[in-house]
Amino acid sequence: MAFISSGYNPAKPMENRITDIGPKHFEEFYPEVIKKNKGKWTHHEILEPGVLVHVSETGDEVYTVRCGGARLMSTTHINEICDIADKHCDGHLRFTTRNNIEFMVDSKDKVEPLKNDLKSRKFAGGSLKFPIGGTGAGITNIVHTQGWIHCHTPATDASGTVKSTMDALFDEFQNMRLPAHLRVSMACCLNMCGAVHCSDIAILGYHRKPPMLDHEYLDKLCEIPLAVAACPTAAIKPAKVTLANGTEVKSVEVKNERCMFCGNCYTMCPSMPLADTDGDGIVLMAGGKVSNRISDPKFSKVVVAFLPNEMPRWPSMTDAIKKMVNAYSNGANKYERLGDWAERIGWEKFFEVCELNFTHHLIDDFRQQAYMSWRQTTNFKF
Amino acid sequence: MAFISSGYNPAKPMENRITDIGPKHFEEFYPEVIKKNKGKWTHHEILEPGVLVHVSETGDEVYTVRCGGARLMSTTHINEICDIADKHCDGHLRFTTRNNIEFMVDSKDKVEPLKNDLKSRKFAGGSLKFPIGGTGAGITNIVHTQGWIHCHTPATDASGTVKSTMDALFDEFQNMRLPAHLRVSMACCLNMCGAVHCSDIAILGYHRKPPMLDHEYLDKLCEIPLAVAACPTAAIKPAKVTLANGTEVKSVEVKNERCMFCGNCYTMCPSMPLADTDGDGIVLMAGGKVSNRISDPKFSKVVVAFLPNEMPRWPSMTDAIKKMVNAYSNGANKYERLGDWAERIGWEKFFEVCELNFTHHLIDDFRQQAYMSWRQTTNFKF
Amino acid sequence: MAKHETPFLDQLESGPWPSFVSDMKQQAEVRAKNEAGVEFQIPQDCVDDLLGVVELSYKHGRTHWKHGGIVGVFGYGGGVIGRYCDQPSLFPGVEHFHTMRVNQPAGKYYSTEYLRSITKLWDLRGSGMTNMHGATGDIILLGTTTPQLEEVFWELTHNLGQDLGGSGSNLRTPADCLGTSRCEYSCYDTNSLVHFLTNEFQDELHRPAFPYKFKFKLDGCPNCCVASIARSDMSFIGTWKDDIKIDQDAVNKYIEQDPAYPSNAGAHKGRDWGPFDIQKEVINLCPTGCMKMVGKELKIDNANCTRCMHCINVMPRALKIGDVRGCSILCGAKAPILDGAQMGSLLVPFMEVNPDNDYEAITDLIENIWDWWMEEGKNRERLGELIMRQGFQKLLEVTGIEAVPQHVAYPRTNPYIFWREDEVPGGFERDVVEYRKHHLR
Amino acid sequence: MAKHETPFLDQLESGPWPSFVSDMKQQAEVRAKNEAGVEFQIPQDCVDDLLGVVELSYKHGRTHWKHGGIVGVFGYGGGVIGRYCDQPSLFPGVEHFHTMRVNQPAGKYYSTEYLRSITKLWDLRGSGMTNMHGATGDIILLGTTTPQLEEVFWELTHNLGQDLGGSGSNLRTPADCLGTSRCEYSCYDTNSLVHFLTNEFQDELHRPAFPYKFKFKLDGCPNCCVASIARSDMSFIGTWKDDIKIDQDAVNKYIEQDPAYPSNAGAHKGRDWGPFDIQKEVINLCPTGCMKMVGKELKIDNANCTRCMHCINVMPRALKIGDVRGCSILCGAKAPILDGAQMGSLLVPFMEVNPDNDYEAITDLIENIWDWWMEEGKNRERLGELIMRQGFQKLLEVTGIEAVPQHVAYPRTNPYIFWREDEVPGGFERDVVEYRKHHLR
Ligand code: SRM
Ligand code: SRM
Ligand code: SRM
Ligand code: SRM
Ligand code: SF4
Ligand code: SF4
Ligand code: SF4
Ligand code: SF4
Ligand code: SF4
Ligand code: SF4
Ligand code: SF4
Ligand code: SF4
Repeated sequence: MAFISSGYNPAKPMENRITDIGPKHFEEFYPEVIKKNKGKWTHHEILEPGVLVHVSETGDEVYTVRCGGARLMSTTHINEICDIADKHCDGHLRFTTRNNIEFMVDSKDKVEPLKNDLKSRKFAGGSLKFPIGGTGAGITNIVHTQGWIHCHTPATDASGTVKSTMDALFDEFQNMRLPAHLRVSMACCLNMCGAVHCSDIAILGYHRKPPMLDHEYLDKLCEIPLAVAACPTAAIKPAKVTLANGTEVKSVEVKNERCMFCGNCYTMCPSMPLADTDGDGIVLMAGGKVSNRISDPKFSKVVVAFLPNEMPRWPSMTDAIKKMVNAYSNGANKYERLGDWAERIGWEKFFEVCELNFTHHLIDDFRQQAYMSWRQTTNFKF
Repeated sequence: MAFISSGYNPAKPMENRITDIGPKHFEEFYPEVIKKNKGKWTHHEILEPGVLVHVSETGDEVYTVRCGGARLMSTTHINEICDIADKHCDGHLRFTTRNNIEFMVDSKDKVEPLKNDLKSRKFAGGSLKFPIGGTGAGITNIVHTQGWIHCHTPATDASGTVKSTMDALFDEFQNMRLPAHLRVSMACCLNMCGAVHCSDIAILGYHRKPPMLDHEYLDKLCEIPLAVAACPTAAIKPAKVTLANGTEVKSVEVKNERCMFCGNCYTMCPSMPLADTDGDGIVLMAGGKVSNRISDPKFSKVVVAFLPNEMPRWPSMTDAIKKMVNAYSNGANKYERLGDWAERIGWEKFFEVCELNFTHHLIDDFRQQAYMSWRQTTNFKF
Repeated sequence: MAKHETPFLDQLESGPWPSFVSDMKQQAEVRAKNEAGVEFQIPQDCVDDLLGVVELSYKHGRTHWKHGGIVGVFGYGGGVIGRYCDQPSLFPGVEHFHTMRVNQPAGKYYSTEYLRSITKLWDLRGSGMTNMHGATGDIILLGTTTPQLEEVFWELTHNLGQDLGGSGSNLRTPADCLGTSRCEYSCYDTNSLVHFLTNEFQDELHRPAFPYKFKFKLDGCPNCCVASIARSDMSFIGTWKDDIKIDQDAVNKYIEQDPAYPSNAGAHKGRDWGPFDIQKEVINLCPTGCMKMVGKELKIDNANCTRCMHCINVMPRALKIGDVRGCSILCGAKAPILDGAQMGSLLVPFMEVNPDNDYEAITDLIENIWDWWMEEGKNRERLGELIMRQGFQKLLEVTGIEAVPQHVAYPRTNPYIFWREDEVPGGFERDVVEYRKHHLR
Repeated sequence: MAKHETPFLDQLESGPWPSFVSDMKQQAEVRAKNEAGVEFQIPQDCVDDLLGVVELSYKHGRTHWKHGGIVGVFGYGGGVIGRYCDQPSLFPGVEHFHTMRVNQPAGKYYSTEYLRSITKLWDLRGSGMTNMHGATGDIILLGTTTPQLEEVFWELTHNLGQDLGGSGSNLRTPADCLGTSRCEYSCYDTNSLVHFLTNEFQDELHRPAFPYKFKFKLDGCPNCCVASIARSDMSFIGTWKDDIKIDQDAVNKYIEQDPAYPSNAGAHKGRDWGPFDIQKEVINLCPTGCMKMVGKELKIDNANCTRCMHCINVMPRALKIGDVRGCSILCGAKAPILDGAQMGSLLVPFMEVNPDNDYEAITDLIENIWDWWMEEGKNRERLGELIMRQGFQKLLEVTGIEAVPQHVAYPRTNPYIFWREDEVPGGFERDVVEYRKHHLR
């Protein structure tokens, strides 16, 4: 189809250029009831899973219906969201920090019609378009990353692992029967764009083979000193290599036994790819949190060193996750986050009740602070 | 006086030589009641400060009277201890792991005469020879090191700081009125021969000036590569130096701003002394423990970055220690060790109630694990 | 008819959770039919090819995207992530497939009017696929070709009044929780501050001058709903300095199990946890043990409260945040590359959040930190790593903040103190000859 | 008359605590008078000069001892610490002033006969000053001259049946708590094991073959009265595997405040802490929360007990250690030089302590660890530092111990797992040409 100009003139890029205007002002987007009651909210209640009411000192109320969704979203789907908001919410809506959609109405009687509308919508394949839930002591949407949809470094897919996990945990999205919030996060490589390092349960894509070396092209495509410097374990050295055809080229050498498969070299140099069908897969972490409630925020711990990529639904992964969620649900006290529970019963019991294997991989050996994770006491359970 | 030969012949060192026979066998030294009831003890009681009874399943009892003492001990004093043991204890006694002396008798009626004897003995200068105490929830003898009595690297004296501290805390040695054990330890440099790194309160000698360089002699007295390698912060470099008289010698150079005054270089090279009247002094640490009771063993924390050496009684040091002991005594729960108390109230409150200054020196900046000691939460008290 | 067979992906259409595959198929079909008559500026079948390339990844267990080249819009060093397919002949529709990061509004509130203007633009000039939202917070417009980048930017700025977000060694798009807009716990107006900071630092957001990326996140209270403490080089977390406000009548409503006073505002309704027990659920769980009931009155020893939010979360109608409000500022959070993950470390226990002076205290602090990091930070060294390398003291020094015990969880366990020469009487220079008079060799 | 004026030290004679100054003065006087007619083999006034040199240090605030030269007894690489005064002309009596470390008996029990034989020897051949005991455990004979070293050694071995202890890059003198000899908590006979290990490893104790020092310490139970967990490269801490034995009648005696059942065996008698409250003082303080009262019966869920000793310490007449006894073994404790202090890390959760087979399991483990450390340890690298450098996994590997969750306080927080090639299907070698078929450059 024909090129349509926006008005931009490539020959004079600075002509009429507008820059540095920032985002739209939020006030334009507030629903009326929000604008009016901002800073005046006195309390809230979760009426049922996915439905909240916030009450203002003015007497106003705002009812919020929260829906899950794939974060990967088509414009068609967004337009449908807009249709709903136009119909029920005076043309306003918001997204949460975990990629749920929130529809807000200013009186109770508008809630049921909205809910019914949302529940009625399904994709052709059968899945719900707008499942209501994600509030309170349950599981909400999974914060995640690009995976095979868009990134160059993933060791697994993001959207697929998330869909599989949310299907497996769906009841917990629509119920509030866990001891506390349980946040699941996903990142497809250890750049950890999903910030899985502080989640109750985290799914992480991980490589297990050192980079391949595309010697013929390496020096052409990469800056060798940058590649060498990129390696946190100093596994990479510059080297001269003789190709099959006899030519000698500048390249690098990798000390495989020092490699921890972080992919940092590949970030700096496309001639050092790590991806491998058998090598790549999933690490599961658990016990992290972000809130300061009762206990301090804490890092997630590696609880399953590796699971292979089992496309398209990663059953071993969802199994292990369900085991953790169930054991936690049965064992923890009200208000107790997964990591606090694991610490209370002891990690040795965690592995027992979650029926997970402990292997030497789970013992820290990275840098000196690894020491802090070893057990410096006789206080342990047999 | 005339040389008296033991029988050793320097010309034939191997003649009749006896080696590798180890220590004496402990059974030779057990008091009768110990020999008979070893492994059969059913329980014990601390009858009063310094006096314990252990009861055996055979019905036997052993009464122990524990006395403090300077660990630096003359043979005259040891002979006096032997006199007492001969008189009351059938010629047996023991020392504890904290350098107290334990006199044991096998029946209750022998306790009072023993105690009276012990109490009656004083040094000419007025101090007690055998103060009874050191049991239970109080302060016992201070584990300590050589100091100016014998070592080449101390930053303070050991015996003098200990004497001053024990005088200041003497009531706590003879009473059992603290919330729990409170162990004070002392080490005169950070080699920490007194293992002060896990004590409720620790006195540590510390240098604050980088090594002096005795260039003229350095290469003669030291192996330069060993001195260079000794430095944990890589502050030392080999260097050529021109002396006042114009001769050029091999020596080393110290990057002062990288020096943390550990003295490791001096251990390897006598031409790099650190000791300095103004530079040297005392660091106080607190909150460590060794037992696994209730909480895990933990490291002491630096709570006073520096106090000058105030000979002969270090009043600023004993003041700070007393402040800590008093605040602990007033604030902690029964069975609560000092470190557990500090953690419960928060270190910010510890400094407040102990009336100690917090300075930037107390923030860790050594190696990456320093990070773990910073506060990664909004949970703090104003 | 789908362009590519997708037997693997098809299996991800079942199950209750919204299927991204179904949505992509719907989008592919909408584009194929083009009932709206859009003059697509990038391949009409790009979503078909996206399905195809992802299916291939499901078969291989490997990504089929290459390293992005450096593409972007003129004068900006961020906002665009270049991306090319490594099987362009199989999937020509996604041969070039760059994303554009569009700076989301504070609190992520939208009008449908605005959203529709975005979808319209993206249908015309991009794949029509998005992420709502990226993990940093941006609206991610997923997939377009190089020539369209400037066009999209022009339309955004001229017609939508909307700028790009960050990428590269820039300030990244700041993000916030919804704050006072709809939350009674919020100690300051996160939406206003995030909007202000974003605009104040447009230059830093768009033009790479930093050693590496830099993130702000703003949480209205210690519940941390935008996870600032884990994911931002500087996090601003609302807090208060005075007492928790107590409504004793409401406390007793909770104790009496009044149905309008469910524990934790109803968050645990899905299971029968037994009747609410204030002792067990609030007082005993208070991490500092600073609460007690005296008769029918709840007492809080506020000097010992760490404002962890637990009691307030459990009884929001009875307990309210204090009135002397501001924020705590923590520095250095980041993901594990390279030296391990960090959470933010507390730098400022309490700072006022004052729009009336343009948040002067906050912007001053930011600028001091940036000056230091730009001076001392190595290439690809995050603020947290610089703090680790040069020490927390250095951070205090460059920001002119005095050390307080609040800065540490516990004081150092090693005595390795680096005394400065000016702190030690007599300094470091000594006279070895004089020394040797008293200490023979 | 004192040889040197000691105005500083004199001030340390007052106060209740035994004065080392008074003792030294008494000793100086005894030597000066020499009523026993000893033929002193080192200067008679050495204690006077010791007082003098220490006084000078009190004046200067600096030590007056020099680096020790390498002195010792023939064939041994340890047991003697050389020491010279840096002001020999002022204090000729302590010009040479070496210490000898004499291996203490297990549990530090003594007969007066033995002690007198030591004091006699040391009056003759040394300063008559000692440390009872050194921080590692030895009897420290403080101060003699080089020629006397062999003489003392000869007399010790020939007449006293007594060997030296350790110093240098050797095994150091092992030490123990008194164990079963007088403690009802002891889970094994520490005295026997420490004696056995000391004799079994005499060679390692006397002849330097290690990268650095190495220490054993043996505690009979987790109370850790010899502080093994903080101060020994290998610590052996008694423990049990089965249930805590409960005498319910005795429990009720404690509850009823029977005066023969004081809490914690009377350790808190000095203050009125109010009547004993089993709930508050035992059950609520149990770190695992595994105890409760059911009517008049105390119940312990032993599977969740970590054997921390608290309840047993509080009620020793009611609660007793279990019957399946052995020890936990922890590795790597050390003082802060160079890389920071370490406590021991748990290597063996439970090991039998079996004299009938010469403690085979324990000696095997020790030898595996030493083989590794001697092979891989750098000069002046303690075991703990080697474990840090090569990883805890390596320690498991060389000792043939399987990883169990007991080894960690918590699993690793970083995913940086060093997979070995043989653990990954297909290994590490790959074919880039084949790869490029599917992934164009
Ligand atoms: C809407 C949202 C903020 C936003 O700007 O979008 C939000 C909103 C609320 N949060 Fe949150 N939180 C939101 C993400 C978070 C996150 C961030 C995350 O998960 O990435 C956290 C940190 C989680 C963590 O620690 O790992 C978070 C930790 C909390 C907590 C602390 C819970 C805890 O037990 O630790 C509370 C307090 C509570 O639930 O009582 C809380 C409470 C609330 C309240 C009750 C605040 C209020 O009065 O309105 C809101 C509704 C609660 C609910 O959903 O049950 N919010 N909340 C976010 C919804 C995400 C979603 O779609 O599910
Ligand atoms: C005699 C001695 C062992 C020896 O072989 O010499 C010993 C003996 C006893 N200890 Fe100990 N402990 C001895 C050093 C230690 C040490 C080591 C140290 O301080 O360097 C510790 C570790 C301290 C620490 O954690 O920092 C120690 C921590 C304990 C504990 C745990 C206390 C706690 O609250 O954490 C107990 C249990 C108790 O007191 O109920 C204990 C209990 C006991 C009992 C009650 C054991 C028994 O049944 O006989 C003994 C008498 C208690 C008393 O003195 O109050 N013993 N005890 C040591 C006496 C030292 C002294 O002269 O004062
Ligand atoms: C005598 C004694 C202190 C005392 O007054 O009791 C002592 C004295 C010395 N120690 Fe020590 N250490 C003594 C127990 C300790 C302990 C405690 C223990 O063994 O339980 C430690 C801490 C535990 C440990 O081993 O880590 C200890 C950690 C050190 C260190 C630091 C080692 C490290 O790896 O961090 C050094 C430095 C060195 O080896 O160069 C050291 C070095 C020294 C030297 C040899 C100084 C030197 O660098 O040459 C001291 C000789 C002093 C002298 O003139 O007599 N000493 N040393 C202790 C030995 C007596 C004995 O045999 O019973
Ligand atoms: C799009 C997004 C993931 C998503 O699906 O949402 C993303 C995608 C990428 N991130 Fe990220 N990061 C995204 C949020 C994050 C976050 C989360 C956050 O900001 O809260 C983190 C963890 C927090 C942090 O900053 O530490 C994150 C930590 C990284 C890192 C590791 C940085 C570190 O210091 O440890 C890298 C590696 C790098 O910079 O080379 C990285 C690199 C990348 C690159 C640019 C890959 C690369 O090396 O070139 C990814 C491009 C993917 C693509 O093809 O589009 N991304 N990245 C997120 C940005 C969207 C947005 O603007 O809203
Ligand atoms: S986590 Fe890794 S693979 Fe996934 S989007 Fe981020 S950089 Fe790409
Ligand atoms: S993957 Fe990481 S550890 Fe391995 S060579 Fe590359 S940069 Fe180094
Ligand atoms: S602590 Fe230091 S100064 Fe004191 S005895 Fe040990 S090595 Fe010597
Ligand atoms: S004192 Fe320690 S840090 Fe300073 S130069 Fe010597 S070895 Fe290095
Ligand atoms: S962080 Fe606090 S203020 Fe912000 S939404 Fe969450 S609960 Fe409300
Ligand atoms: S906010 Fe937390 S610390 Fe403060 S009173 Fe409430 S529960 Fe306790
Ligand atoms: S460590 Fe245990 S067994 Fe040994 S003396 Fe102390 S309490 Fe008794
Ligand atoms: S030993 Fe410790 S953990 Fe075990 S029951 Fe007693 S108090 Fe609880």
